[in-house]
Amino acid sequence: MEKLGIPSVPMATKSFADLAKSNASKRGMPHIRACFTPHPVWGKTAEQLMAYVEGNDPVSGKPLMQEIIDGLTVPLIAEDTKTGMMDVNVGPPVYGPDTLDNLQIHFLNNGMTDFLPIIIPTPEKVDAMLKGSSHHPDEVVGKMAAGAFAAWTFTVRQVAVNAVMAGCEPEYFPILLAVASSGMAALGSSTSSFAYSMVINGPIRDKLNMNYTIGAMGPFAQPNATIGRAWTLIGKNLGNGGIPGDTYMGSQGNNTNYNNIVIAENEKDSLWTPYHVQKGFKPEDNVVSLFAGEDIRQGHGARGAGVLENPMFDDQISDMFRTLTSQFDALVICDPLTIKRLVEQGYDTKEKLTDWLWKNTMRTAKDYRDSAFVYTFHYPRALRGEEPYATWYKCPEGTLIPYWPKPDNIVLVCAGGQTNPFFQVGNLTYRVSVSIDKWM
Amino acid sequence: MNRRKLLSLLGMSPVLLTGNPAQAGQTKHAAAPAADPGAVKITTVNPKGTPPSIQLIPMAPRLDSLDGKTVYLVDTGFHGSDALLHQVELWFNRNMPSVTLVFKRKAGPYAQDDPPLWKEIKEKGNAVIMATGH
Amino acid sequence: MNRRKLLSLLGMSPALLAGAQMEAQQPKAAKSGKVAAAENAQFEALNPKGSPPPVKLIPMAPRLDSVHGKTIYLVDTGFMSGGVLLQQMQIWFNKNYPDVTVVFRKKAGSYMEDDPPLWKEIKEKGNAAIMAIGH
Amino acid sequence: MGIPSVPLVTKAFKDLAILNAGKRGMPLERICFTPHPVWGKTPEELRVYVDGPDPITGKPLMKEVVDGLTVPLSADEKKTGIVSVSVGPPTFTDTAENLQEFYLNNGYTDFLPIVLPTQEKVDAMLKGSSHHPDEVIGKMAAGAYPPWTYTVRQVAASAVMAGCRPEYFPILLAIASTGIASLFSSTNSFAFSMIINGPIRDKLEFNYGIGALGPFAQANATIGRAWTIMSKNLGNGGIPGDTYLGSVGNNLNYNNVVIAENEEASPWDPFHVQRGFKKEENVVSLFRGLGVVPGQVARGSSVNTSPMFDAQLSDLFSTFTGFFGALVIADPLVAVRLKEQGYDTKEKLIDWLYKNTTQTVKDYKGRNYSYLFEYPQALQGVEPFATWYKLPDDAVIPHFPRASSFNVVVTGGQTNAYPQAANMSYGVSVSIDKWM
Repeated sequence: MEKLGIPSVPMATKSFADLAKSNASKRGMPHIRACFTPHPVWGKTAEQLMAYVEGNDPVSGKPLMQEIIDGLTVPLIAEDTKTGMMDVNVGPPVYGPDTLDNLQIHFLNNGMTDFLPIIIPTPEKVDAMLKGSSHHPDEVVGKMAAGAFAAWTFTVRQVAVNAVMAGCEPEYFPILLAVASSGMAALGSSTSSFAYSMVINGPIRDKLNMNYTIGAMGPFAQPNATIGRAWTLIGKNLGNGGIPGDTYMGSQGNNTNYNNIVIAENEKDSLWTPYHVQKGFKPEDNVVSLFAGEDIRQGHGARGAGVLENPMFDDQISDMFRTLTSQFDALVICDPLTIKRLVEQGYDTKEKLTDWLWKNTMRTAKDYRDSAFVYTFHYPRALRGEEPYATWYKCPEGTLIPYWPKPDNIVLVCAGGQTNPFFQVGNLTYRVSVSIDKWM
Repeated sequence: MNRRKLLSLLGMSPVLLTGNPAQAGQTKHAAAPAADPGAVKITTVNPKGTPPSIQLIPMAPRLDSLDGKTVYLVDTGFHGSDALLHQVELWFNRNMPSVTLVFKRKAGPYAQDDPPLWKEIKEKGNAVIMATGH
Repeated sequence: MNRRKLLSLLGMSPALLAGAQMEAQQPKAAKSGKVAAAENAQFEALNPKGSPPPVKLIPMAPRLDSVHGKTIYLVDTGFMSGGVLLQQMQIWFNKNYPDVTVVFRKKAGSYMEDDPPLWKEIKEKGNAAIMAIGH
Repeated sequence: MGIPSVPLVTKAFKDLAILNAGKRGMPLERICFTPHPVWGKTPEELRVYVDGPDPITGKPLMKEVVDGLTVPLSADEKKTGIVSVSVGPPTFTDTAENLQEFYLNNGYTDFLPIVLPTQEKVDAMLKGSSHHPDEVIGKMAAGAYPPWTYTVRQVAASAVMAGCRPEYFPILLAIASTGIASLFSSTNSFAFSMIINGPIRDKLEFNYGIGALGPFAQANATIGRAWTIMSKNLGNGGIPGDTYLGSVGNNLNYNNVVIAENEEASPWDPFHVQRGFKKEENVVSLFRGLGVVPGQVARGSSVNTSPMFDAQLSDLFSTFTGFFGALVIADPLVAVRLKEQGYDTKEKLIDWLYKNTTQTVKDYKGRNYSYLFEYPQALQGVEPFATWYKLPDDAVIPHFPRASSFNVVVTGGQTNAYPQAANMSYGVSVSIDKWM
């Protein structure tokens, strides 16, 4: 708007004060005249909102409307009309020399960590990490942003620094390069607090001693623990994500962001095709596949869960889908025992089960339209005639429709130690599979 | 946070923010590094708690043979252990018909003890086979 | 793992397990070297940050002398209830600045999407804009 | 008991069976193994197991069983007495790098980097509390094992390792004093959570605003992690195949869902006040269960001007197991909206949720937990299970047994109006002030 020569005043609620200012700066208008109303606006009556309008800006303490009119009419000063390019400073290339304790505090206090202790990335440690890949340290790996922000670029060396900090060994490095090359940050800026997950396939799982048996998704092995954590550090330091109030707006946060749900598939004990092979890779390829969405939950609450004689895991998984939003897909993690039982039931391929689940998990069109994000993201596509959303918005409220457009929206992966036939369900969407071998 | 602090967090040049030291600056400057400081040895404490001592339990004397004895088959309640013990029972019937078998499901959830059952076995039984795990 | 190894993990005394190694021993045999406060040793550490793109400064548009007699667009970006707030603002303008023409517009598409036709309309017909974001 | 016995265990539990026999004082117990799993197999398949070999020793299974009951005992098998268990020397000396590796490889950590617990750092941590370093403060076990004991000093070592500051120390002592481990031995993969209340939240700069449950503040990140490290080191928990058997694992065990209540923005009484503490007291409350789900997945969770959070929460609970409780984690915006709807106390909301979240008796009985844990109670006449098991299959009953199955806490940064909810039960609240 200002670019068009029209004076404008953005107005936001108080909660977004920091965000509005820093966003304006990133877009090149550090002195934009933003005004703020009390928070929230949502759910308030007309009378309450009139009181906001006639009251003060809670940030500046001045009358709101006076501020708006001043914002449109008070002449600009020299700084406001500045033009040109401005470089953003991220500090010197090396910190120190200093003691390890002081460096630990420095990294923590400057938002470069997840607030847990790190391995200090000394030049020696970073060099050792770089030996984990044949790629040149100065090669640009990719670009990353945590949302609708200008993306930052980064090199192999910068990924290595973060890998050291997370506690990774040099042999893990190609996985981190593969993850970073996707440009996907593990901390998205949305006000919804999203979860992230990665599925790792191929012989590298055993080479690195990844845990895919008992406690597969818990804190029981170094590669599972540190590779997942490194994704969050990469999101913060290379993608400028995870700054609360600026590039992270998740109101409540998500507890899975500490590790980002690292899943090494238990290919050995699974009776089904490994995930990367489904995606067109060879069994001997090493691949990391990334997911994003809401959460992961256990199947214990499903109808008929864990029944004694003949558990019907197909019904149970379908039942768990009742509390998923259609905006994100389903990632189902099955213990090998669960898979054995499903194969006995006749689901000898993943495709047979996803096909059944897709056909047999239905909801009314009304429930679909009333679920989170659907109005924001699917409705505009429905208006453009995109299927199946167009049909799902046209049909009567009581019509039963599937949760997702295709059976492919349901992903099955095997992990677990066969101590009990359990499964977990993530409301998570597949984004991309990246070859790890290319980064070796 | 005020605008200056927010902008400096972004790493914006002090040209725009006269007088405000950039936040992402150096740590306190210190002297040059000592020779190979990483090789210096330090001492750390063991974080482990104190485990209880273990009272060794001598195993019960074994029987000379099972012929004519009473063997209790105890089901601890995990999925499928009853079916397994039933097969064990059939095996004895086929191979050692002189053995008397008594099948018992342990009372209560699997973590709970069942003293009446232990008392009964002590009085009437000669040996026990317990099935756990699923 | 065999029984010896498992029991030694328990920390059971070697009396019972002659020959089994204790796991929780010292780390790699500490050679004589100096046991000193390595706390004070000095290290360098690399900056983990990526490279942000430079920011192109955008000069703000010249301000109006006053809002009297002008056309002001109120733009709703589509977040929860932003429209209701702007309607209240429209009422406020009618009451306090009756000579201001207030035009209410909801930005098309989802909140992430741009709406060039609207910007074009404001450029042609408007003098100033107020945009509501956040819920 | 004096009666010779042989345990039959499936192959998957081999390590566990041997270790447990050792812990119970019979390190050489004659255990026989069958293939895994037994569960879900036909009688014919099980007969093959019985007629076949022990998959560990390769010897015929039933010969092993009979030998186990009849072959005379060796001298070692007859041994009696007390064996003390070693956890290694009190200190370790090496370079910082080697020690980091040593702690990791010996299972002292959660496999993430630690702050090395040097004497100086442990001493500094100990200054965070007035309690004597040698005071024994509790006992902990990760399941049905003999519990380990520990002192204030031993808690301090784990606190340093997790990256905690000395000011956090009283919270860790309070948690350790409960004896509750955050890694539990069950084959289910349980999750744990803690709620922090009182002025200490601000003193320690806990984050209860934007990103409250995520990695955005040192207190939230390190105190949660310290619980897991304490469980490993002080309670001997978290050894896969031994004291940890969760088949699939739980991603929440890294941080254990630390929730500092946003008391200031909440329209309701803080959680510790509900539990009888004064507002100015500092309290930590512990929870255990299965996991956390976001409100975005509930029916009717679309953005609109009059959201019905009571109904959304109730819908969210429909895929919870009633064996654990329901912990509502409300953003302040959600709480304020609920208050406007008439829920001016947490208790009123709980009452509505308890009455309106229902299931059929058939669905209730069809759940494994009901059969395993609640059916035996029903047989003993414990209510409501006794009544529930007598009702016809199509009768509608509450999804959770009691109103006290529900708890409500408020946290978040008010950037959007969604709750989260945990399928977790309240355990205990402990004063932090007592450990200052």
